[in-house]
Amino acid sequence: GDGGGSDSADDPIVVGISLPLTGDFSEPGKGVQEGYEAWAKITNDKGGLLGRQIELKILDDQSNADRVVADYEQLIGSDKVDLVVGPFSTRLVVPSARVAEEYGMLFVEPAGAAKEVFEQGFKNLFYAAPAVANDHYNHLADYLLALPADQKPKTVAYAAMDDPFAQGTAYGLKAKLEAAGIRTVVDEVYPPNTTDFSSIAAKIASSKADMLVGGSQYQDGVNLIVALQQLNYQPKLAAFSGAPTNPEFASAIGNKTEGVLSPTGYSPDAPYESNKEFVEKFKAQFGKEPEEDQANAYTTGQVVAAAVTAAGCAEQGDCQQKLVDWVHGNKVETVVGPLSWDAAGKPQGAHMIQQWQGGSIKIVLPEPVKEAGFLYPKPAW
Amino acid sequence: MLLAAAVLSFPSLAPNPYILSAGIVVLNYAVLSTSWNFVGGFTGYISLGHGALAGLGGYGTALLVTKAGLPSFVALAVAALLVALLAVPIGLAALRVRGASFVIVSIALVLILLLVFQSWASFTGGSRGLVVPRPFPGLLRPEHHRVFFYLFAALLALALLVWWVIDRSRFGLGLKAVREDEDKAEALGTPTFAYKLIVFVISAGFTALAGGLYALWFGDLDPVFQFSILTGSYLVLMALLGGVRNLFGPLAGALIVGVALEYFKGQFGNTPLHLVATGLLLGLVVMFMPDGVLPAIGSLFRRFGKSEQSSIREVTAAELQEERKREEVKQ
Amino acid sequence: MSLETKDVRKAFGGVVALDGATVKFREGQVNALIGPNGSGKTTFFNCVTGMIRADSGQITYAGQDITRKAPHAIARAGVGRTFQLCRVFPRMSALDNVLAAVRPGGLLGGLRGARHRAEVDRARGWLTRLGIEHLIDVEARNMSWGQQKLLELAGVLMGEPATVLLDEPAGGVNPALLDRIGTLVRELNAEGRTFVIVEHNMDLVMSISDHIVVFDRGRPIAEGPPSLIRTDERVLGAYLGV
Amino acid sequence: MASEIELVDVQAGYGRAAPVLRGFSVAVPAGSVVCLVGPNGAGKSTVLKVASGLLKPRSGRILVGGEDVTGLGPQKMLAAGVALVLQGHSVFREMTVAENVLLGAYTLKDKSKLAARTAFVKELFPVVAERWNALAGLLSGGQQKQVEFARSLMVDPKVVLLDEPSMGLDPKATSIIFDQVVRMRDAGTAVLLVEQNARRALETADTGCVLDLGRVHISGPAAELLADPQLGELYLGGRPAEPPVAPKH
Amino acid sequence: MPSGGLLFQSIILGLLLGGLYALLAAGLTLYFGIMRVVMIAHSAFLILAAYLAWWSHERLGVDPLLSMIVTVPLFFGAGVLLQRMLLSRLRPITLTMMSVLLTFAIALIIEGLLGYAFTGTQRRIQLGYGSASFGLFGARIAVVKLIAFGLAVVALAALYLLMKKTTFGWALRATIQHRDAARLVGIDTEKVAGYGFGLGLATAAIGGTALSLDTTIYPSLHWHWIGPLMAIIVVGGLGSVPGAAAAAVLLGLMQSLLQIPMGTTWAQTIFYLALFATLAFRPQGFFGGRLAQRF
Ligand SMILES: Nc1ncnc2c1ncn2[C@@H]1O[C@H](COP(=O)(O)OP(=O)(O)OP(=O)(O)O)[C@@H](O)[C@H]1O
Ligand SMILES: Nc1ncnc2c1ncn2[C@@H]1O[C@H](COP(=O)(O)OP(=O)(O)OP(=O)(O)O)[C@@H](O)[C@H]1O
Ligand SMILES: CC(C)C[C@H](N)C(=O)O
Ligand SMILES: [Mg+2]
Ligand SMILES: [Mg+2]
Repeated sequence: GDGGGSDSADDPIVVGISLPLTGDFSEPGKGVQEGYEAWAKITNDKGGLLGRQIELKILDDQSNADRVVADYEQLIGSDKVDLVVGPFSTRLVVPSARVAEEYGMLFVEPAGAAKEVFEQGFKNLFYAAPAVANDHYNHLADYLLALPADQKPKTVAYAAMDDPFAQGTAYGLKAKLEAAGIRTVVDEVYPPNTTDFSSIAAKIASSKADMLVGGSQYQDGVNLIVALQQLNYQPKLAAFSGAPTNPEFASAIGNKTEGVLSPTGYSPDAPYESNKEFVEKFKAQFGKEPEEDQANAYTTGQVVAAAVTAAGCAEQGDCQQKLVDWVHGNKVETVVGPLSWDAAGKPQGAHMIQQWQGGSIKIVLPEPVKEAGFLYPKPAW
Repeated sequence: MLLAAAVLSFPSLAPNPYILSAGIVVLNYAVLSTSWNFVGGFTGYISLGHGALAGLGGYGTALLVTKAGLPSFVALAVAALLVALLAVPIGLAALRVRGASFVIVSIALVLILLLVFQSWASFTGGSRGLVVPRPFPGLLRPEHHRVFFYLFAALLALALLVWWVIDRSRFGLGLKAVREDEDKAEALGTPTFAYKLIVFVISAGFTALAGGLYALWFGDLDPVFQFSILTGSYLVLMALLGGVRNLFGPLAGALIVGVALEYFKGQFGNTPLHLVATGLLLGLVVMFMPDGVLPAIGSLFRRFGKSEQSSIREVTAAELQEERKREEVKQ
Repeated sequence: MSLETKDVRKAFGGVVALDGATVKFREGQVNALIGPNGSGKTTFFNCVTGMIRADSGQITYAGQDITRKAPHAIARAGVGRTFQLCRVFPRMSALDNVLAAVRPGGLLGGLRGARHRAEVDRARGWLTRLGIEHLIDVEARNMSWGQQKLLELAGVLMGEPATVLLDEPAGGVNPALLDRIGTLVRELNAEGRTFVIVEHNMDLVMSISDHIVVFDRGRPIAEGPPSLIRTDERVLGAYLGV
Repeated sequence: MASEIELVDVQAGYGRAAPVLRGFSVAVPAGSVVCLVGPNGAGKSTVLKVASGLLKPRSGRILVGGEDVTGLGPQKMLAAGVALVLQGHSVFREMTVAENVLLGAYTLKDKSKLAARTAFVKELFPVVAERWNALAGLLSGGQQKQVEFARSLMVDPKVVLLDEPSMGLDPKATSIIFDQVVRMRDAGTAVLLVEQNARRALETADTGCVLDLGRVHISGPAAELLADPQLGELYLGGRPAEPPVAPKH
Repeated sequence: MPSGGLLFQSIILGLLLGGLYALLAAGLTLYFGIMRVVMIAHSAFLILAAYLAWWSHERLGVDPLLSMIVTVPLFFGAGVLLQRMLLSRLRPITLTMMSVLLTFAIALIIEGLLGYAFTGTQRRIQLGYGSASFGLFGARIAVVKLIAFGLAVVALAALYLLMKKTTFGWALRATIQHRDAARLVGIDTEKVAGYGFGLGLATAAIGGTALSLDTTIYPSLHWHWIGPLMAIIVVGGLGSVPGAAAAAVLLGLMQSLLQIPMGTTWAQTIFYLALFATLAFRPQGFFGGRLAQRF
């Protein structure tokens, strides 16, 4: 973009993004990139926003919090982009949101799910997904607590990555189960770079817990499951955040997936109107079905687009406040359903629960959207 | 002089706040690598762990602001003092060993602090990170940058001044003797351990100041980035690249590496090849300019001058004796 | 300043390097310490200067117990030494090598400029007296063996120690120069400095020393003036080997 | 008789600095000892480094047994029959005396000779036998020199270059070394000896050669040099003591 | 108080882990103790080998163990080249320090290239026998862990014999201790030093393959390994292969047992605590010896 002032009709709208294309978060980071690219292409194919084409300017922050700040600094201060949207992962969202905030920019983000994001007093931030991390398992908790007393799991083992998002999911569930008197027998936290899970697995296995809850991103979940399989541990229920929704999950754990649970904010089969278009065009563009990360990025784009269309402007300066105000006051229809936010930018929905059954992952909770019945206890893996 | 003028006029010349913030990052690197050079340059103890000291400064400042409610800059000073104090036991342990063992200890320092700051979440915020309140809450971001630019410049000037004073002093000569041969220095009456410890503490203090100032400017702390070997090694790279025996070596190195990192990022933005480029740069320096850029330039100029002198005497023993005899007669 | 040791023992594993060495060096004299290879002379120096810690025994200097003092403290008390496998600061010029021996007094003394005019002159003086003034700007690692040996000696003398311990000052030094070093030692001794010299060059030892201590297997077996030592049978048997 | 080793008009130096050897020539016939003396820093060690292949000469030639071997490295030189014992200390410090001595026979093809030679050096230097399994770096200075010398005796080269072999040795060991030099000469070896123990060395040597400023200052039969009073004063250290060089500042 | 079963299981896991540590530390010991080179890039080479094993399994469908047929000689050659072309050109006085930086640079380059070739995604070999295990007195032993342990034992024994029993080992040590003197006894120092380095890297090839059997790999994983490995070689006594092996097994065992009461993160601190304890009480290491400075 060449200066925020000019918004002549043939000037593209430049959207600045920093993404972890290398480093720890590179894999989900690429998913997010695809989502943004899909959004730009689909929107542009339909004539763009306010009649202007969308142009993405993507920088790589190397999964590094220092870099992500420098990137947004550059995008806003030097490249003078018209809009910015968020990077991947809570760890990078928090510092980058501050830059946007201090330049007065609207900041919709696809991956700052942990509650910390909403405790910073940001006024311009919005998380474009149905629920924050702590609420991901709400439907599962409801289901378990409604079981008859003799079927309810009595003991649970928790293992969570030391990461705001992963811990948020596991501990959200833990708080609810503990409150209902379900005992915690193992509570392990491991650093993000852990690769050897045999000791944690040994602890879990020896506790013989009825249920296992893993607060995982992806690979850590896989490693934990393999280590548990090596020790021949067979829980009645196993739930993991992140990992099981990944396309490579099944083969990674030797296809012994039957019964594994996972929360998700997105399903390609969801009935929302824009989702059909998204899935179809995404497939055409990338030759595969979109995943949660792609969908979240796409959702982010949808929210921004809605605000821009409503406010009738897209540039730095006063326009940004108009956009922020609009998002605060309105509900947006997205590929993950209708979204609205509280004052801190926290979405107000809940995640669905999926379960691996017969070699594919199906939505089992909540009742109204389920694709299959809940399998409990889960078969041996 | 020229340099000072260039640094001071930078904020008004910087075309946009981003360039200014990049300038701050480079200045921060310059302060850090100059601080590193107190230990690395004088005593030859290569520490890959200075990133940890900066991290401690940052976390110290942040915790003093958030937990103890101290005003930002008081917290900064107190944190730097605390880190300097903490450097005494660290130095007592680490400086006992030389050479490669010291390198390993310094790496261990980073890793152990990383583990502590990650695990001790109730105090440090763990991997959730820690948010540092803004010292000047009312300030707009460009203004904020400008203020911090001058603060970093002042800190750099102070660090350079102290380095210069030590460099030309007897204390400095003693430190250099430690670098060359510690036992010999000791035998000549240099209290080598005390010297090393003092300079380590000074270095730690400056490093912590830089780290704390950075925390105040940046606002977010994450243990993974505060306690990283990579940061520590960038400092070494910069100091080495510029020339560790040179007052302005680390500064020059910070400029070159800082700009190079930006450039590589621009060139190879979407691939990890920027790591390769950094690695190659470091490798080239080690192989071809082990004394640094500034000395390399210096010797280039000298080579255009006269050729190196032989250390061999130019007079025969007989002539020498004649000469001596004459001198004796004179006396 | 008299240097005395009482029953000093030092064993390295099974090897007893010092076996109850009780020695008294005369103040204000040129003392020599001789003995066959491996008789413990260097170990003795190392214990006296604190570079290694004796297993037992006591070392006193000028009436002060220095047995457990740090090497630099002993050096500051006035004991300077050279090393047998000579040690210089390889990447420092001859001038800096010598200047490094200047001991700053106190903290502020440490901040004084290292190249103080008077000291540079003094350093140059020492280099000249040892015949290596032409090397003043040469880095020590680029010097020949003998040049390094002389440089080390210059450095130690620059520190103006009251007692000078020299470990084989003649090793590898040109004989013509050696005569001058001998003269130098006598002159400095006349100024009041005490010397303890470990040396295998008997001509030098006999010509410059007032008092000789002979070591064998970690303890003194004889001592006295050169005239006496030259004819002592134990010495002839253990050391001179005639 | 043809010289076993000959250096012809050698120029050599370190790095980019001005040359240390400025047209130096020497020849050592088989079965003779040539002794090189000269002030510190005259270039004696440099001569030996060039002759052994450690330092490549800038110009000039090196002949061994009449063959031009200029520019060969130390390994090839050893194969050609030239061995050097370095000045200062060059034991392998963190290896045992045994390993040090046996490494001396690294190039020995005929391993059957090993036992005999080991026994020989053990007898020659008792300390080698006594401390056979001790780390060499822990020996005293003189003991290390003895181990080094013992190491060099494990092979029998045609040319032996010795750089101050007696430095740091007690009188007994010094005598052993000089005896050994004589034995080598008698066995037909060419010995190029650098010594600061100049009078003793010249007494053993056939030819003396005074090096100064990187050139041959004077050379001739050892006995003649010894007798020259002026040379004595300048290079060999004279009995008559000089008047004190009084620094009165 | 943990149950007896958990304790026994943890001891087994600790021993298996310690064996792997021992192998991974062996190469470091070689460069560091014998050649005075601080080889920061060793763990980067480990990861590289692990990637090659992964790649041959993933793309060529061969068992990762077979990849060693190629990687071991390849790494040996790479080590020789590395030594000849780079490390041997460093000045001897500053070798230790400069080698830190040079090998650091190499580590960055390897990490970058791995990231370029395979992306930053975490990878894991999916083996048919990946989760197979058998019981032993109530504990379970995973087959892959046992294979890795076996590799470690064989490689270490071979290395030890090579260093102690052959003249090559002697020549290598001599070369490092006094290069000129080594040349003068007829050792081809260039070649010997190169081979020594090659040997170290060959152990990295074996170690990396063993590693790849049962763990996730990603390009920056080597940073995670370098700390514990460095600690192991210091505790074991720089330069002593048996010392490093003993320290590795001991620390592996302690880490595994400490995880029961302390959790994963804190248990890792045992490496650094052991490191500091070693330096404070026995700087020459607890198992191997090293020459003290002589005057
Ligand atoms: N650090 C050490 N470890 C083991 N043994 C040692 C150590 N230092 C000295 N020794 C042994 O102690 C004895 C005395 O050695 P020292 O160096 O004192 O002898 P010296 O009298 O100086 O001999 P020289 O005339 O050869 O220099 C020798 O046998 C030596 O091997
Ligand atoms: N490695 C080196 N680099 C540069 N110059 C050197 C080096 N070694 C020696 N020199 C210089 O070369 C000259 C000759 O040195 P060399 O070692 O040959 O002398 P030398 O005659 O053996 O003296 P000494 O009797 O002291 O051993 C000296 O002036 C010395 O300063
Ligand atoms: C649901 C995910 C996209 C959230 C993300 N993993 C985070 O760390 O916050
Ligand atoms: Mg001695
Ligand atoms: Mg010499």
